[in-house]
Amino acid sequence: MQNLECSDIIKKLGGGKKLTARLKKLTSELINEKTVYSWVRQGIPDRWKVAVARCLLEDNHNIRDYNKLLLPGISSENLTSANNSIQIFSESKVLKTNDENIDFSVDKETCIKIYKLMMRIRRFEEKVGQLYSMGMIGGFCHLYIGQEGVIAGIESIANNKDCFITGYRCHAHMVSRGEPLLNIFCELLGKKDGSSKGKGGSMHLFRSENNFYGGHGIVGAQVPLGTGIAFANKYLKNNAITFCFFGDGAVNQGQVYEAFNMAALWNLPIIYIIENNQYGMGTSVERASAMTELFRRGESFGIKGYEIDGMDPLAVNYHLKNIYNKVAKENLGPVLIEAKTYRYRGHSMSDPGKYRTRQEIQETRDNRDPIERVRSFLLKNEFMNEIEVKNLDKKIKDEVLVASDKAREMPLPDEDTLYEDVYYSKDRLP
Amino acid sequence: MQNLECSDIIKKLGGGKKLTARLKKLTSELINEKTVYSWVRQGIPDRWKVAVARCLLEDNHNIRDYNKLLLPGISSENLTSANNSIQIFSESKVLKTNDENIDFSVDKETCIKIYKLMMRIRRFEEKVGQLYSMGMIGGFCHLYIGQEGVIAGIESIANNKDCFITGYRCHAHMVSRGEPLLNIFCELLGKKDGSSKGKGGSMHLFRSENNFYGGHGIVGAQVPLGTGIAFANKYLKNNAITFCFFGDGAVNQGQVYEAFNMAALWNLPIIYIIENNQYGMGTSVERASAMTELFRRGESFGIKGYEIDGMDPLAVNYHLKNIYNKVAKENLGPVLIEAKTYRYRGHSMSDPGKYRTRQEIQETRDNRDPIERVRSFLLKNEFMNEIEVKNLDKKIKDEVLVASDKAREMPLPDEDTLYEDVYYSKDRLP
Amino acid sequence: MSAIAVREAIRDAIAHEMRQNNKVFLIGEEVGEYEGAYKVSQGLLDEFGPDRIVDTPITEAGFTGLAVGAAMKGLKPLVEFMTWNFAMQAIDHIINSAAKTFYMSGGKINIPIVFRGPNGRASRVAAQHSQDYSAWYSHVPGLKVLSPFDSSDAYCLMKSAIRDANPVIFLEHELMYNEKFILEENNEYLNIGKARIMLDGSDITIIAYSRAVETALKVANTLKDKNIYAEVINLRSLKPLDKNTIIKSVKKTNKVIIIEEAWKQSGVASEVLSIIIENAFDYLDAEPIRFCGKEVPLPYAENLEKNSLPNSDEIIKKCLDICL
Amino acid sequence: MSAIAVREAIRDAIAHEMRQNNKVFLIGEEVGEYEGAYKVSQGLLDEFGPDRIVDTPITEAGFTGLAVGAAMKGLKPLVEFMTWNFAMQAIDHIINSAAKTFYMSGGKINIPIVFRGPNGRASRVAAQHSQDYSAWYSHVPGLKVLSPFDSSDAYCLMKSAIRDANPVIFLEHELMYNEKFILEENNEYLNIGKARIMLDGSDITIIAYSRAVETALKVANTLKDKNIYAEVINLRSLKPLDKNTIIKSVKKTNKVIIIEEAWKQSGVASEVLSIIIENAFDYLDAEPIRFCGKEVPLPYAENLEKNSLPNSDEIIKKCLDICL
Ligand SMILES: Cc1ncc(C[n+]2csc(CCOP(=O)(O)OP(=O)(O)O)c2C)c(N)n1
Ligand SMILES: Cc1ncc(C[n+]2csc(CCOP(=O)(O)OP(=O)(O)O)c2C)c(N)n1
Ligand SMILES: [Mg+2]
Ligand SMILES: [Mg+2]
Repeated sequence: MQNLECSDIIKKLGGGKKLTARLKKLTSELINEKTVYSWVRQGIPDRWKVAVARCLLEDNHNIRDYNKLLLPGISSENLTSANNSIQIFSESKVLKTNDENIDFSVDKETCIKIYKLMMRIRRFEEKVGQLYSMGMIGGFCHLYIGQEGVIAGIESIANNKDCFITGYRCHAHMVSRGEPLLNIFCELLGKKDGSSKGKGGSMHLFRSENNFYGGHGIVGAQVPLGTGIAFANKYLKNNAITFCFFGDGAVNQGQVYEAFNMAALWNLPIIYIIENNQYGMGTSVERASAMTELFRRGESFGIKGYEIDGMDPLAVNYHLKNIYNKVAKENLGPVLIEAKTYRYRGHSMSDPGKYRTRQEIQETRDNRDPIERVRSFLLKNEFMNEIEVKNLDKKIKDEVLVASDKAREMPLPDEDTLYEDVYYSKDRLP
Repeated sequence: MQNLECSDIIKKLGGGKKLTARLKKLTSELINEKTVYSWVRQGIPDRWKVAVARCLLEDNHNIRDYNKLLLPGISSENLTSANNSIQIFSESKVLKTNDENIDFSVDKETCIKIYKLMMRIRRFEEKVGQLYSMGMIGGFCHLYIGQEGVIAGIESIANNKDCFITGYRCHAHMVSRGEPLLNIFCELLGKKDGSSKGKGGSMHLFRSENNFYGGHGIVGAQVPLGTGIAFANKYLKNNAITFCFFGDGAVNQGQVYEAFNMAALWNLPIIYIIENNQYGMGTSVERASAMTELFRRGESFGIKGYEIDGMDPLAVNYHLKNIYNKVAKENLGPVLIEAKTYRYRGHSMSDPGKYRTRQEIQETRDNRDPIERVRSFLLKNEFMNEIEVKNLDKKIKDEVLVASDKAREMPLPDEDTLYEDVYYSKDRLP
Repeated sequence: MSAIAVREAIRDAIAHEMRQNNKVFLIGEEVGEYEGAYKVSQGLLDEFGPDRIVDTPITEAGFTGLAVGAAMKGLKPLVEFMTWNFAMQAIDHIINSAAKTFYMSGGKINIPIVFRGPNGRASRVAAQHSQDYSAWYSHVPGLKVLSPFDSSDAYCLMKSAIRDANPVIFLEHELMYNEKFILEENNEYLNIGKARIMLDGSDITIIAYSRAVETALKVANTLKDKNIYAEVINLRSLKPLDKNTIIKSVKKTNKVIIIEEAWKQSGVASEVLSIIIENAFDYLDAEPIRFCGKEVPLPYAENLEKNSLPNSDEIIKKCLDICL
Repeated sequence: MSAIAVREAIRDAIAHEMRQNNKVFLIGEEVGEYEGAYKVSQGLLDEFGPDRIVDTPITEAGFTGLAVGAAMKGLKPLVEFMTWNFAMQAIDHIINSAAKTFYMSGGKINIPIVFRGPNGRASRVAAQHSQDYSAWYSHVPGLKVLSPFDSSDAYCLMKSAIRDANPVIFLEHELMYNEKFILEENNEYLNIGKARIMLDGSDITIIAYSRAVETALKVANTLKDKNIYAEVINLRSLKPLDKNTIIKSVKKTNKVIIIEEAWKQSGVASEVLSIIIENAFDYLDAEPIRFCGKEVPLPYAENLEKNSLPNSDEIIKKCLDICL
């Protein structure tokens, strides 16, 4: 272990008579983490603590040995993470999707998978919009049209055991996690065979067999919940990563930062994704957020952030693959992604939409549509030809139609199920 | 208004074909904030928005003129603050108190005022500790001993009309805001003449006539409350500044960040002060906070932060004077101060204190005590001589003793007051 | 005297008070430009400007605490919760900061504030968006709790709430916003704490609040066809509760049922029933009965949702049982 | 069978279950190194280590949501609130995320979790630290709510709570932590939903829960001196409530009073009273009476604090009135 130079320390601390005297006294002893933490408490700035801690740590790679030197409850992990937080701090960045030096291309299979998923979501959501207008779906109904690039890019790099959680705008995530369209339609129509037996509706979809944990109606609530899922994965040592989605409106919720702090403190395997579609209901980001570079919202809590273009699913695939590997394999801890995206439809079906211009929507559709973008790429790379794409589109459209027609004919829930599922019937856990 | 160079814009945006085409179209028109905000929504990074906005603003000092160009609800203030948030971002800093280039000296009167206040608080709290041990005070009782430098430094630069609010560790703030010691003692002893008629006790002290708004038992709650006081001051245009105190434990509460965001968004006249005494109950900062440079906790919300040495009341006076002037006169908006300090006593009277060493406490007392520091300064500068200081100390000690003795003899609340003060008796406001 | 919707009645009351007192301001999510998620604040931004109609980020705990702080400093905030469900995030400030401070400060700091928004079920919005908080808030001393039924209630109670110097909880019902009622012009400022007799009767007392008053009136109407005259009481003020009106009616009719849409256990009906028992036990010809919402999180499916409400046929049947 | 304190009974039950099932973990503020603000988790960090005894920052909403998320993924979290007052910051997760999810997901996702901590008044800690949440939580379907009185209740109910697959609210009483009671060894896992008859009697039923059971027993004791034999029921499970035991007793004694320390309006007592009326009206010789905490935010001063509790002299007097 390194014995630091007294003069060095004093210089770094900027002088001060009593302090100097005290440090002189101290440095005649051995400086260890305990001393360092004790200094901190006595008013020496954290950046100094970190610097010293780093020196100490660098000399010894078997960090575990230091544990006994630490104050009770401070594990060396805390030390390293405190350490990291400084490094991390200025590292959040915009990951350029227009950078010509990066090759965003993906293999044929992945590309088609992404395209298919986006197309299924788009057609599904369009049908949902129709059924709503026909009065067949009730309550709130939030469509995802325009945002498909985010989920499709992420699904393309995720495993089945990885966990997903989001808010009420959750149809797409449910499709992405493999729920049969029929069951989702049934749920939206309030039918017996709905994914939640007709009890949850549009906002409360779950598919636990593929680790999709909802579907939550309270803005921001999914962030601590998702953090808890990541906590459980770490506890269970199952190497699953959690993807926790929330909006640019949700980003101001206090519980988000409570979760960030714990995730960073405990180094949880979670990727937070802000789906920044520019509006929370009728409020644009700059009317809701003092600091609008949302990818930097984790910095005050030691979480690194990246901005990505959510309208470009291939870029999402590229960047997330890298980040995923770091989180999964290098134990990087939590990461925050801000995916810039856009919703073409209203916030929910009843949104009058006065807060933005038609032109703004139209331009985005024309220039940045994620499906169009991947379609061009597919064709350009000759992964599929025009006819194959058309056939695929038709197949998806038919699938959606068949499912929705079938769902309309399905029965309502039995009336006596009203009282079921309030409590888990087996009184005790196994 | 400046018409930006198209090539410049495209370069900054990093290319992209469709985007380029669209921008070419756009730049043949005039580029204004509306365009800029619309771009942002279409996925152009915020930092670009800010850069352009800055260009636009720099050319025209009468910002109000631009209002008509903005989207409904976006005022030019938002623009400027978005603008600021970038500038602010990297500006948080440690304000060195050992910097020998700064002259921290204060005038005689201020110095004596600071000394007196700290001494009154210290002696008062010591007496409270005694009364608690004698079983005369019940429930929770949180002493401020060791932290006096923070409140005394701040009080020395505040006006009467300025507003104060804090948590349950509030005796000192009450003394500082001029409440007679007798009433505070009475409150702690649960007597009729207590500041809150014996109904609130140690954690719930208020002195509205001098704008002290408590005394709150829920960790963190005072931060939105204080922000609301600042909101009211701005609404009433009364030029008062709010000082909102909270702890290093409270700093992880989500509502703190909800408040930060609104304060920054609305440019409220408030100075947040983290009294970082290194522990929240038995949990040290590094066990509770992923990012321990607490003065940077506002950065993700566009709030500038400064670390100061709370054990040096003269430095607190010096730095806060500057910051106060900026907030009050230059309309700087919210600022975050982290005052590094230390409590010599347990968290509350029942704290076994196993989470730190006696040595740690002793060293802080010996080397950094705020009262000792100012006493030396007084003597060195010959503001007072040894005898005068002794006499002053004695006078304060006597005052405390007289007040506590008197309080012990005062009557309990009348029993029928149990039902008073549940509702404001005048049913309607004036 | 023309009919006006409950939504407009609330808005008009707010506008009226805002014109009288420039310390009154409205704060909440989407209250300004969007004019309220349920359009209750329509036109207010135009009239009063953004300083007094304040759009907030989605931060219920934060803006509620902020509003309570502003009230401490002498403003009169009207806090809109987009729905009361979201107020659970802010309930600590409603209870600990607003309801208790006047007492804890020994009467030094009062909190003149109104918390308002739609409460209880709407249509097909499922469990997280459908809870009824009447019982919770009316449990807590320091709060006043109002639950208007029609436009007159809404208009007069809102004005009184804004003039009150205490924290007032104002529970609206989304499914009533569009309903139109004649606005009675007297009684501009109602005394908070008074129930309203919607229908005089002699045979049975039906007590209800909020939208359940509609059910009560419907039941009373059917009973009238069978020559049973029900007295219908609209509680309107859940805290303080108007014991006198309740007891007087029960002493007259000797029979009583209570209807509420909320969950049964420790609900408002249980309090009303308890008050009746404690004060008019010997006057009762039959046991009072509660008809409440079913004790399940509100389901989404149309048929299940419908069945989770108090059922008027069932209520009528029971009333006939009791009265015949 | 030696006497053990309620505090130890809770700790022992937790330790016992943690040994059986390694998915059980304890999370909360100061639960680890500090061993709990009220020392309930004494020794647990030593035995189970920091992965299973998790100290958190002061972020109730955050760690509650986190725990509910962990439960979704199959762990069994025990969440300690330093006191239930602070759980108001987290109540949205308790209600919306924990209580409603099983229903909303159509039975797909259950939330096996226990929320625990001291509830109600302690000694001289004033209004913000003294609220009793029994009525609020027991109002909400999807939750089970337990309120132990003595060490046996605490031990057996805690073990049952941990074995339950639903969200369970466990309301402890700070002033009971130090009280010692003999631990009865049978009945290791209690069926949740069963009240406990503390004293058999024939003349009057006294119903109470939590620390009020002590008051009830004291009252019963005094009555015995006057040859009045009270049956004392400890509710113990506030949701589900044990209607059968209550009704059976009332049918036997024909008289009933209910004691609770919490506020009266729409409290637990109002529900118990309503149940009695709806099910045993004709068996009653006198109206049931509620004795509750006074409806004020709890004051700090010793004399006022004392007067805000149900007063046993008053209760005894009323019982004598009724019985003689
Ligand atoms: C706590 C809470 N407050 C308010 C609402 C009402 N609400 C539902 S969605 C929404 C906007 C959220 O916007 P954002 O997070 O950007 O997500 P997006 O809808 O754009 O996907 C609001 C205010 C809610 N559901 N929960
Ligand atoms: C919401 C909430 N959670 C927990 C508590 C219990 N509690 C009281 S003080 C405290 C520690 C706060 O520490 P810090 O903010 O550093 O302030 P300090 O006591 O050091 O002045 C805790 C956990 C509380 N009062 N409120
Ligand atoms: Mg959004
Ligand atoms: Mg602290």
